[in-house]
Amino acid sequence: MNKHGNLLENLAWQGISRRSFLKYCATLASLMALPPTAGRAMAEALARAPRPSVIWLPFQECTGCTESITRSHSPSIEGLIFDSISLDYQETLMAAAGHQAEEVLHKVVAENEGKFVLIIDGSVATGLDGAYSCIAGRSNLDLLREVGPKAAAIVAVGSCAAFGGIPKAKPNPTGAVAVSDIIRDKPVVNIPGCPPIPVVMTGVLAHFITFGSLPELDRLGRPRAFFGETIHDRCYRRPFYDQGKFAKTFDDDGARKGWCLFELGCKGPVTYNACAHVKWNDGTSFPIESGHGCIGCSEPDFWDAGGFYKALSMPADPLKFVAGAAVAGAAVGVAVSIANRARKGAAKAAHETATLADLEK
Amino acid sequence: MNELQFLTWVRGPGLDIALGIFLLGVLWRLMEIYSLGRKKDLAAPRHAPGASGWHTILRRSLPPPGMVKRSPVSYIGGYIFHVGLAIIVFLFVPHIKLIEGLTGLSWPGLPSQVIDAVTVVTLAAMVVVLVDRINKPVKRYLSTFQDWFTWALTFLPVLTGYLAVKHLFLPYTTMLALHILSAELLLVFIPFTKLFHVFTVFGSRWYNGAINGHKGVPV
Amino acid sequence: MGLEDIPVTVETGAADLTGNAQALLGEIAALLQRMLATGEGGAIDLASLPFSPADRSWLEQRLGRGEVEIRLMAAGLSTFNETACPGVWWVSHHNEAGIRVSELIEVARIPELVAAHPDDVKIGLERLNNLINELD
Amino acid sequence: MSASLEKGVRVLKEVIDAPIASYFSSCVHCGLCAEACLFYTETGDPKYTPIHKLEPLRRVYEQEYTLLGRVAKWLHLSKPITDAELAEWQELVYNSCTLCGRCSLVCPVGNDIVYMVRKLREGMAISGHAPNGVIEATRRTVELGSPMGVKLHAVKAQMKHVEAETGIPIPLDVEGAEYMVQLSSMEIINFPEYLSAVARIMKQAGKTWTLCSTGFEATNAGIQIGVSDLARVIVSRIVEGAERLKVKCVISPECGHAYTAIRWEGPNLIGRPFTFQVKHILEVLDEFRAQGLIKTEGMETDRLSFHDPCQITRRGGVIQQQRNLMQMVAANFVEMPDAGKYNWCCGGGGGVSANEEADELRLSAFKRKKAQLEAVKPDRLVTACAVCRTTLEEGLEHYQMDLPVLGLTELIAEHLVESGDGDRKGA
Repeated sequence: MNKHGNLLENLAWQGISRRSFLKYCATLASLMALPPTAGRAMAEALARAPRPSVIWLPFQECTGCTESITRSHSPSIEGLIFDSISLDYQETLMAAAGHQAEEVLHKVVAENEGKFVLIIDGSVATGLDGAYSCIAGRSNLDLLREVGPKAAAIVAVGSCAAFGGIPKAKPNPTGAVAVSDIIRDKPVVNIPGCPPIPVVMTGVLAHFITFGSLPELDRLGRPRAFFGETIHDRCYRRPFYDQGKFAKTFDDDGARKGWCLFELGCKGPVTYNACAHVKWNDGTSFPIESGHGCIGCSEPDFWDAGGFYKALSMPADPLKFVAGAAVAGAAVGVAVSIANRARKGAAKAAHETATLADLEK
Repeated sequence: MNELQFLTWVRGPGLDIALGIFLLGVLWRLMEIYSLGRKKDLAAPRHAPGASGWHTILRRSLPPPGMVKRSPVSYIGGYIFHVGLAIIVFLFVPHIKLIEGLTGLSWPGLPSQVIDAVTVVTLAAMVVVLVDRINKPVKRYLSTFQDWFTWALTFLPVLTGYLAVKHLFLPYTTMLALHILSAELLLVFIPFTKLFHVFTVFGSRWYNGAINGHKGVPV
Repeated sequence: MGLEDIPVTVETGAADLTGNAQALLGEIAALLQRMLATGEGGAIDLASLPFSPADRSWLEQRLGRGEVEIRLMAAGLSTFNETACPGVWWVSHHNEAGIRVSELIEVARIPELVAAHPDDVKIGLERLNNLINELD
Repeated sequence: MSASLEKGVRVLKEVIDAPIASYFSSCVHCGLCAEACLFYTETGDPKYTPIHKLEPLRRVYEQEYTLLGRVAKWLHLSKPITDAELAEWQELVYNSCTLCGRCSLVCPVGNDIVYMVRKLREGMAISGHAPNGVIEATRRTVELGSPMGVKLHAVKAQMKHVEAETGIPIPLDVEGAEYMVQLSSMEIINFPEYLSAVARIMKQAGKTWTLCSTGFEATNAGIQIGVSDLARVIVSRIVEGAERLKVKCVISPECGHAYTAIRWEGPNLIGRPFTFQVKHILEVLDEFRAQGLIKTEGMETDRLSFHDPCQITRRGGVIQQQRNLMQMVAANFVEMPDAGKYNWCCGGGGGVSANEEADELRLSAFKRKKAQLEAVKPDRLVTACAVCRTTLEEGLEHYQMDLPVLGLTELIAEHLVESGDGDRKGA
C-alpha cells in the first residue's frame, strides 16, 4: 500500500503505463455503462484525487467476499483502485492485530469523521443484543451504530451485508439483518452477490473517488450500472429460452448442446446481476456457462426462494392445502346435493295439481 | 416483504391456497349443479345422424350460419381471445412446466416469440370484446358487475404476464409475482362466477344436444 | 483425455440478427459527421448493447477492413483496426489472460489511446536527452 | 308473499333441474341469443334478449339451489321474487316468446334457452301471470275440448261435408285402424281442405284410419301456457282414445305445438311411454312417398317456398320430409334464407297468436318473415301448421303483401293420381 506521490508516477514505478491505466479506466467505464469518453475523465480524476480513508468491517461473514475481491482477475490493475485509497482497517489484510488494530480503527474514525468510506461485509446479528457476532468484545450491531453515522458513504459488500444473506435464511437464529436495516438515515450502496463481482466493488470506489459521489442506485440500493438487467437478459443461452429449447436434466442432450437451464431451476430471470457479461475468473465464464443454472445469490432471501433446482414457474413449496381442499369441496358438494334434493323433493311433495282456478291470480 | 419474498409467497402458499379454493369450488359447484339430475325422457327417441350431446359439444364451437355476420365482434373477438388464451396457458413453456410440476404431465411448447405475438393479439381481442360490451345495447343491458369483474380477472394475468416477459413497468420479479397472483385470483373466482362456464360449457352443450338430439334435431 | 473427449458440443443458438447492428450504422455515420464539423470524435461501447454474435459479425463484415492495424501491448493486447470507412476504428481490449474485456467502435482520426500523451512525450524526451548525454 | 306467488316459486323449485343449473352457470352474457330472436332483431329492444326473459327463473335457481345464493338470501343480500316483477316479466315470457327455440340453436355455451322458458311458464302461469288470452284458450280447451270451443258436432258436420265433397267415407271411432288422425280446431273451422286431403291420401295409400270422438282435438293450450297438469288432462284424451281404439299410430295434424304436445311432451306428461306411435302428417306422407303408396302427377310451376313451423322442424325433428314432398309436386321450389332448422318463426307460436296483448309486437316481429320472403319472392307460400298459416296470412295482409298461403298436405292431395277423378289434378 504505497501512500506516496502521484498515482501515475506510482504506477509507472510499478511498470504500468499510462495507456494501461487508460485502458483499464475505459473498460471500467464500459462496465459501469458510462459513456466511453468517461474513461479518460475517470483516469485523470483518479490520478489527481485525494486518497480517501477506507474502513472495512467484517460482520457475520465467511470472508468469501474478501477472497473474491483480492483474487480478482488482474490484481495489478484492480490494485490500482486500492492504491488510490487508504485502506486503513481490514482485518484479513492488515498486519496489525488485537488492541493495536482496534486503536487504528478508532483513530481513523475520529480523524476522518464524515469523510471515510465504510465497507461492510456480513450481516448484522441483532439477536441477544447482537451477542452472536462480536469483535474485540463489542457486538457488530454496536460498532455499526457507532461508526456508521460517521462515514461519508457506506458500502455493503456481499449478499449478507446487503440483504442479510445466508445468516438470515430461515429460521434466522441470530436475528441477522442487512446493514440498511440498521443504518436508515444514509444511503447504503448494496453490492450483493455470494460473493459479489470484484469489479463492481472497484467500480463503485472509482466512481466515488472520481466524481465524489455514489453511482446511480436502484430501489434496493444497488448500482444500476451492474444490477440494471437480469442474468437472463444478458445470458448467451437466452435464444434457446426464446426458442423453447431446454435442458431437462444435467446430462441430457439439451444440456450437452448448451440449451437453456430454466427447467433445471435457473433463477436468471429474477436475478439482477452482471455475471452474464462481466463474468468470473479472469472473464472466463459464469455459472450458466459452466452448465449450472443461476441460483440467484445476489437477490434478497435467495436462500428461501423455493429451491435451487425448481423451475421458477413451479410451485415453491409442496402443496399442503390442496388435498384437504379437494376433500372439503367434495364434502360441501355432497352436502349441498343432499340439501338440494331434499328441497326439490319437498317442493314435489307439496305439489297440488294445478286447476284452471289457479291461472287467475 | 421484498419482491423475491412476494414471488416466493405466490409460488408457494399463495398457489397452494388458490389451487385449494379452486379445487374446492369446482368440486362443490359441479356437484351442486349436476346432482339436481333430470327426468328421463319417456318419448320414443328419433335417431338422426349428428344429433347427440357429444356432437353438440363439438358443433357448438362453430358459429351457426349467418351469426358471424350478425355479431362479428362477438365471434371473431371471442374466437381470438379464447384460442389465444388456450395457446398462452397451455403452450408457453413455463406454464407447461408448472402443469408438469403439479400433475406430472408435460408436452412440447411453442417458441416464446410466437407466444409473444399471440399474447398481443389476445390482449387486443379482449379489449375489443370489452369495447363491444360497452357499445352494444344488448351486452350493456345484460352486463352486471360480474361481467366487468371477470373481464378484468381474465385480462390481468395476460397483461401482467406479457409485461413481465417484456420487462415493462416493474422489475421482472415483481411483475412475475403480480402475474402469478392475478392468475391465482382468476383460479379462486372461476368456480363462483360466470367463468365457471369453462367447466359447465361441456355439460350445457351436452344437455342441449341430448335433449334436442332425442327429437332427432342436430343442434 | 483432451477437450475433444468431453461430449459437449455447445451450439451458439444466436444466429439471429437483433436489428441493433443495422441501427448502429446510422449512429456511426452521425458521429463521423460531427467529427467533420467540430473535430470531436466519439465512441460506441459494443458491450452496452444487446448484441448477438450474429450482430457482431454482421457489423464487422459491413464495416470491412481499412489500411491501418494497430497493436497496443498495455496490460494485455489491444487492437485498433481501421475499418473500410476511414475515421472509424474497431477497438478491442484484452486483458493479460488474453480475454476480451471490452470492445468499442471509435470515431477519431487517430484512436485516443494511441496518441502519445504530452507528459509521456516529456518523459521520452528526458530519456532521449539522457541517452544523448551518455554519448558525451 | 301471496299464496299464488308461493305456489309459483314452489313449482319453479320443482322444475329446476341439472340442465337449468348448468345453463345458468354457463351463461356469459354474450347476448348472441338476442341476435337469434325475432322479437329483438325486429325491435332492437335489448329487454327481448332471450336469456334476460329468464331472470326470475335464474333468481329462484340461485336463491334456492346454490349454496352461495342461499347464504345471500339468508343474509338478506338478495331480493326475493315479487309479484310485481313477475307481472313485469309476463310480457317477456309470453308476449315476446313463441317458444320457437332459435336461441337454443345459437347459444355458444349450449344453453337450451327455450327449454327454460317452457319451465319458467309453469311458475308464471300458476302464480297468475299468464296473459288472459292464453288463459282463456286453456280454459276452453280444458272445459270445452278445444281452444276455439269446437265440439264434436262441429267435427261431425265437417265430416259430412267432406264425405259429400270427396265421396270418401270418414271413419269415426273405428277400432283397430292403423292410423288415428288428429285435427286442430283451426283446421276444423278455417281449413276444412285438410280433412278432405287426408281422406284422399289414406284412400290412395290403402291405409285404414279413423277419427276419435273423444280425442279429435290435437292442440294443447296447456303446453303453451305452461301448466303441465292441465296439459296432461288434454293429452290424456288422445292417449285414452288411441288406446281404446287400439290404433298403431296417431297422426298429429298440420299444427306445430300439437306435435310437440303429443309426440315429445305427451309420454312425459302422463308419466309412461306410449303404446302407439305418434307421427306428424308430413312424416306419414313422406313414408307413403318413399314406399310408393302415393302417386302424384303434374307439378306446380309457379314459384313456391316453404315456411318451416318451428315446432315441427327445429323443435320436432321433421326437417327433410317436407322438402321431399315439395320436390314431388313443385317444379319451382325455392328455399328461403335460413330454411330448415334455422328458419325464423312466423311470430304466432307458443300462445302468442291467442294473446291480443301481443298483437302489435307480433306484427313488428313479422318483419323478419317479410324480409325472408322478400329475399326469395315466391308466388305462393306453403307451410304445415294452421297457426303459422293464420299468422302468416295476418302478417302478409298487414304489410299488404299479396301472397297466398297453403298447407302442404292439401297441396299433395291436389296432385294425387285419382282414377276417374281427373278434374282434381294440378293447378
